[in-house]
Amino acid sequence: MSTNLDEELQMLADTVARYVANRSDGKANSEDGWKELAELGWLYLPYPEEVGGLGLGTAGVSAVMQGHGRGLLATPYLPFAVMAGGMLARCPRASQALAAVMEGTQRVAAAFAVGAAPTLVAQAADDGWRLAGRCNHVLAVDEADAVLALARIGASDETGLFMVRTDAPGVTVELHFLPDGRRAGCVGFDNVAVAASDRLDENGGVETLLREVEAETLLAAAADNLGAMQVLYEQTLDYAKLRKQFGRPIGSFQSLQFRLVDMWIKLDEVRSLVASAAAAPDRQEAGALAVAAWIQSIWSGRLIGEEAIQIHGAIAMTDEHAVGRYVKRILVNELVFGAPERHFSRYRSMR
Amino acid sequence: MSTNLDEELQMLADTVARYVANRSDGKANSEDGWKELAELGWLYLPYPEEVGGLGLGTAGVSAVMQGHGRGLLATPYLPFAVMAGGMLARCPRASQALAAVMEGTQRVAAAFAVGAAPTLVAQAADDGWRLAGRCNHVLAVDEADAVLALARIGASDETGLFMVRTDAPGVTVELHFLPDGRRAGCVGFDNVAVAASDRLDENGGVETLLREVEAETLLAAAADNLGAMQVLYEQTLDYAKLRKQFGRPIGSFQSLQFRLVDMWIKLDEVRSLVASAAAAPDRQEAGALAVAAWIQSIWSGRLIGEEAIQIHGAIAMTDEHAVGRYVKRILVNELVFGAPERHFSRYRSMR
Amino acid sequence: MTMIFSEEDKAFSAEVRTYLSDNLPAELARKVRYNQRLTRDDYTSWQDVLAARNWYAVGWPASAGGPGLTQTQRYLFEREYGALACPHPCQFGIAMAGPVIFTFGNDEQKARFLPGIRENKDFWCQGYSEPGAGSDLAALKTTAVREGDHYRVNGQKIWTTWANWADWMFCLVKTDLEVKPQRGISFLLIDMRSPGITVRPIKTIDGDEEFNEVFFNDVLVPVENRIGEEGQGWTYAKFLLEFERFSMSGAARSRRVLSEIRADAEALGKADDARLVERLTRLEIELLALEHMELHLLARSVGGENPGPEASKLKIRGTEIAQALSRLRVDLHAEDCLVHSEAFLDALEPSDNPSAMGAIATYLNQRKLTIWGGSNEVQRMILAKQILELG
Amino acid sequence: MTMIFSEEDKAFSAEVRTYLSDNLPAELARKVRYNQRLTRDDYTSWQDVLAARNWYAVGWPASAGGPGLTQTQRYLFEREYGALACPHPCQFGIAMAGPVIFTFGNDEQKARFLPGIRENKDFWCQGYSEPGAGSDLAALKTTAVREGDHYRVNGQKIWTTWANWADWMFCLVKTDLEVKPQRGISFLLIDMRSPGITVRPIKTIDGDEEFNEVFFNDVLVPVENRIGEEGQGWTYAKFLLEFERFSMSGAARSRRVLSEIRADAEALGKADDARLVERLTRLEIELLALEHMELHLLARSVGGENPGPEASKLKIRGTEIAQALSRLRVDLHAEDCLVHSEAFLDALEPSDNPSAMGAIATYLNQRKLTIWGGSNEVQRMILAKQILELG
Repeated sequence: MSTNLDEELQMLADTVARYVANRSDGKANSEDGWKELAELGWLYLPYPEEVGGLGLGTAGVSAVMQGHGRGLLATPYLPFAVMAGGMLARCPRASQALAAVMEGTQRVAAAFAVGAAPTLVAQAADDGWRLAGRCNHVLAVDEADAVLALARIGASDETGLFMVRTDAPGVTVELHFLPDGRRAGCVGFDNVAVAASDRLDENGGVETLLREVEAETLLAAAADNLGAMQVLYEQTLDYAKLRKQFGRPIGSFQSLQFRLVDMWIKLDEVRSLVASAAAAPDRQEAGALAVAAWIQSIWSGRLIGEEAIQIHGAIAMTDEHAVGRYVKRILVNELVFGAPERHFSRYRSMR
Repeated sequence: MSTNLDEELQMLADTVARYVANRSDGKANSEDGWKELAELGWLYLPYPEEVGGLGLGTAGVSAVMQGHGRGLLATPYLPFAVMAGGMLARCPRASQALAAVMEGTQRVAAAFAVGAAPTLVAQAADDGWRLAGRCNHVLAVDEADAVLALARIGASDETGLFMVRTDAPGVTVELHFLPDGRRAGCVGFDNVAVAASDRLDENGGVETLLREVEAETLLAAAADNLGAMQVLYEQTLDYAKLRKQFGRPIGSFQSLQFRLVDMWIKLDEVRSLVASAAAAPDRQEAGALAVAAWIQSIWSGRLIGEEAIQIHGAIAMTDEHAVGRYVKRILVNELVFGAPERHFSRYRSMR
Repeated sequence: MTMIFSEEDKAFSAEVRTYLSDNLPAELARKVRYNQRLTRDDYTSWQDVLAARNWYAVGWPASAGGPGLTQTQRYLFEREYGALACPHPCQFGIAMAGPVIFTFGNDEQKARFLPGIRENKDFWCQGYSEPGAGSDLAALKTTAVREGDHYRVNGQKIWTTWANWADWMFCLVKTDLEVKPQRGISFLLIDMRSPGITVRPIKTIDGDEEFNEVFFNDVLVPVENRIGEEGQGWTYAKFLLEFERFSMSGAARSRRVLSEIRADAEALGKADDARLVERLTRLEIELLALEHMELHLLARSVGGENPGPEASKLKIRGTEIAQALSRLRVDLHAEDCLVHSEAFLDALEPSDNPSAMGAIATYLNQRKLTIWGGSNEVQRMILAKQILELG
Repeated sequence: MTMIFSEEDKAFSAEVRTYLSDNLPAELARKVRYNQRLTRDDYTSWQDVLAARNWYAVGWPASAGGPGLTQTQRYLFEREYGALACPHPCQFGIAMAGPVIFTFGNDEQKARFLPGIRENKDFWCQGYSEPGAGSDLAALKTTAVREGDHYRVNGQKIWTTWANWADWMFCLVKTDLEVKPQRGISFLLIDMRSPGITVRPIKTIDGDEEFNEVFFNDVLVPVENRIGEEGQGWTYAKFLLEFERFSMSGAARSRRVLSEIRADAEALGKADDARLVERLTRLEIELLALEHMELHLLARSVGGENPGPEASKLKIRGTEIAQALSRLRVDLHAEDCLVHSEAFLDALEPSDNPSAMGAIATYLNQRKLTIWGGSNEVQRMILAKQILELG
């Protein structure tokens, strides 16, 4: 890794920290947020220079996502830039779409879930394809101009990748809140007509690309968790030093000290795996590390979240207090991207 | 439950406590031990009055076995009186054999394991049966005059129950130590001739009896574990109050206090389930409780054992110290009678 | 110890079961089953059903106008009650204010307050916790200064469950700032309609509003509303803490939740999922152990022994198991929990998947179990000191 | 932070791998693989192999006669070493006595002791723990009274690993009873053949005899055997504690054990057992996290930052994982572990099932990991104080 890159990443981390500090209310308006991200150049950041990106790759994404977790940002960087953008960047036919995504003029949601088989079916038609089916929990689809969807081709085993405008006839969106306040939608496709040119894959091979993008997605989600649990740890440690019970700071009680130490270790485990996964030069190793980082981020996140509430006590049960919001963030991430055990076989196949 | 029985059980518990206190070296000679048990009348204790027993049932067995665990007694009360005797007491054809077992003149080992399918095959012969196969880890077989074995009848699904003298031609015993110092043997049957009268079941129905005896076995083993972990808990608590580090008793450190509390709760869970299982009037409920008591005794035993060593520190790592012997007792019990997960489906089928 | 129930006991069980299931409205049961939010009216109308049979103040002795059940009947009542999806009845009147009044109150106080509690006329809340004094009651700051026939109360309570619905509060206040905390605290009954009281609901992480802040600004409380001696409030509070722990295992409720989760698993076609079955079985056995710890402690109290501090073990394990179950429900429904609907939680809107819809709110809500009623850390401190005798 | 290894580093790895695997006797590897007991000769003959390449004192700087490896090379060496079933080399000379001598010793001491350690001529042991002073070194009682050119040593050490095999002991003794403990302790090197020393082996629960009691009865130790200043022993001991923790993750060994267990599972036809596979994967990911915590800490020390107290996290997690693996091996082999054979453990007798035969002894033996080298409780105390800054 060149020193140059190291420096760029350091600068990025500083920018992210400043950006998050300025939106510390945790209630950033997502629409405005997207424009700001575009202005900061972060929409160019994940993709290789060959396709017009900045080439900061997973290391850059990890820095941006840690900021998202830390600041509880609702901007859909993960589903739009990492998931949808990640697929587009791997499809030579999608170079125009990718360019629009990087400019921020087109916002593309990801109508596919990590580890799930396609829920849509594409039938060939004269002028292209007809898409039918339904995708649940498409993140931030209300902010998207289009969705990127996976569909099984006819009755075959082949999977195709399709770009569909959200205002296309036959597309319906049922929007709902996630338990942490982010939004998602169930997107229905009622024989939606898609032009042949909007099938973006090269007639197959989507699974391979998907596996790579899924690993990057899991790493990005792990980084989001990391940012969130870092705040939980810091706030809990600070609280334990200040809050008094029985005449002394609760952080002076040994059983609490040991639990705080274990929180710190669990945090460090995630930090180490995320850092290694983001920096790993070898694609196979990076993939395995990304999956491991995700799994560990959930294990650690559960412990740190539950301990953060317990150690804060009743105050953490209030809607106003930040602890609950961070706990919900990590919990929602887990349910969206899949519990640890669901990824065990993926990890074993990559290591 | 009659007050009379309650009183008898209380007297039994007192006798057990005195007996164990007198053999507190934990190195009781098993041969002598058996005679003493016979003299105390404990060999009559588990079986109903109808078959000549004292009718103290599982409650009585539980008291005797808690003493075994507490005193680390090597006398094979569990395999001989509970397992083999329990089967004999359920077979009308075995009344003579049972009488000899109760008198202590015949010692019968159990050549069958909880939850395992028969490993022997019995072929009909003119004068009875020929047994072939091998049973591993038959507890205390070196002290037995005979073994009680299960065998599949020919190529059928039927299981038969056979009594075989250990000095019968074709019987071989490979003796070995268990890791806690008790003894067991692998018993080989090389086409051993068994008289028709030594098949003790009524041509079938063995599985039903076996399931009852297995539940009683698991309860007895849970009681043995309970006795052992009670000592571990008491010794660890005492040690925590005496042993000083950093100028104060280690039991004054809060993190240690909480761990000792958790040991106490885990102990109480086993105590409660063993007591309930031993006293349950309904056979179905008693069976489910017995299995649950066994499972909980292993969960609790693992935690209490590992914590006992850790809290004692290096001293508990020595062969001379009692803690290690109790830990080994519970561990060997687990491997002999089966880890918790092996009994989950048994539990579900009985509740 | 004998665990066998008499024929009379069994008949009592059947009577409870029949009455409750005959009178539990289906709609209310559905709200409880799916962890939707209950209104004040949901509670009071159900409590009227109980009160009609004198089973609201179910633990009260006959001398206080209660049903005078034996300990065994109490246990059987709780078991039958927990097996059905009945709302958990509000405890502050029947299990806390009531017992303090009939144990330490004078005759006039008994005549004045007990009927309203027993007959579900008055809604009560508990004024213990303050900012800076949660598990540690010695740090209380709310003062009550004697002025003739009244106390003038100033200060603030927090985490006051249902203060927004309550007619009355029983309250710990400082009446003497000079002596050490344990001797300067008194126990007052405060009319929530008194001038100077402000109640502000606190929204919790599951979106509910059961907690409140209560502010006292020169609130005048008649001296005859003081229970027992001035300065003895600590004694009454301690009396209640042990009383409370005994009913805090929640085992019967957990047993019901366990069977609901098993039913959900079957409905989802996951009844053969090995990992799930294993977690369910594990929790079921842990719950069985809890139930039998409780039974044995009960049997000892029947024999005249007070459960005392040992009851803390039931609070610890009961809350741990309830939390594990609430987590298991989330894991079972996984991504189906992701749809958040306030309208569903308020039972204003149906759902195709009601079991999943309330799972996350319940998981979050249940975090309170190990915090309130004396945090589990405080319970462990009590056990360490009083049972294990560790210094 | 960059995790990428240079071509030179990779070449070094290959060199280590080749040398070790070419020179590791198959019989010795089998003993290590199956957790059989090693003899003194097993250790010293293997350490001779290492010393021949100057890789016994592998962590020493060139200035002390060591190979002067970079931190990265050190890490790679450990990784290659752990991947093979090599005996864990005796640490007391190379990792403890040596570094104290080349850091705090005088030139004469360096010349006298370092070659014997580096070249595996002298066998060392560590005299720290005493009855009543385990994790708490301030409570030491063994005294060394100055008499002219000698100290007269009286007292007792315990848990002294391999004292029965040792030529030398480095030892903490009290030289001043008046001042507070941290200032009255000195660091002595004691010839184990000195008159007045009695060594008594302690048999451990796994049947092994690696621990000893050591009694000092008027043992005379020349003053020139004292390292550094009188009364400064505490400083040197603290220096070593951090040094020690850094090498105590045991991650490379755990990685090897994990793959052995996986191989055992396949041999037993249990490679598809869902519960087993899940536990293995879980431990594998926990181990991966440990390895990467270690790598990042290493990368920081390469950058000049001393690992310091943070290394305690590696000790904690490394020992927890090693213990979990030893338990997993027992669970895998289940009833096959039940045959206990001293002859097998002493490698005097073969077995059809060697993996199972040593499983229980190893499980029991590994309990020591969380006790010695500063118990995990002490490690957590260090982290709480020094990293989390909790008072």
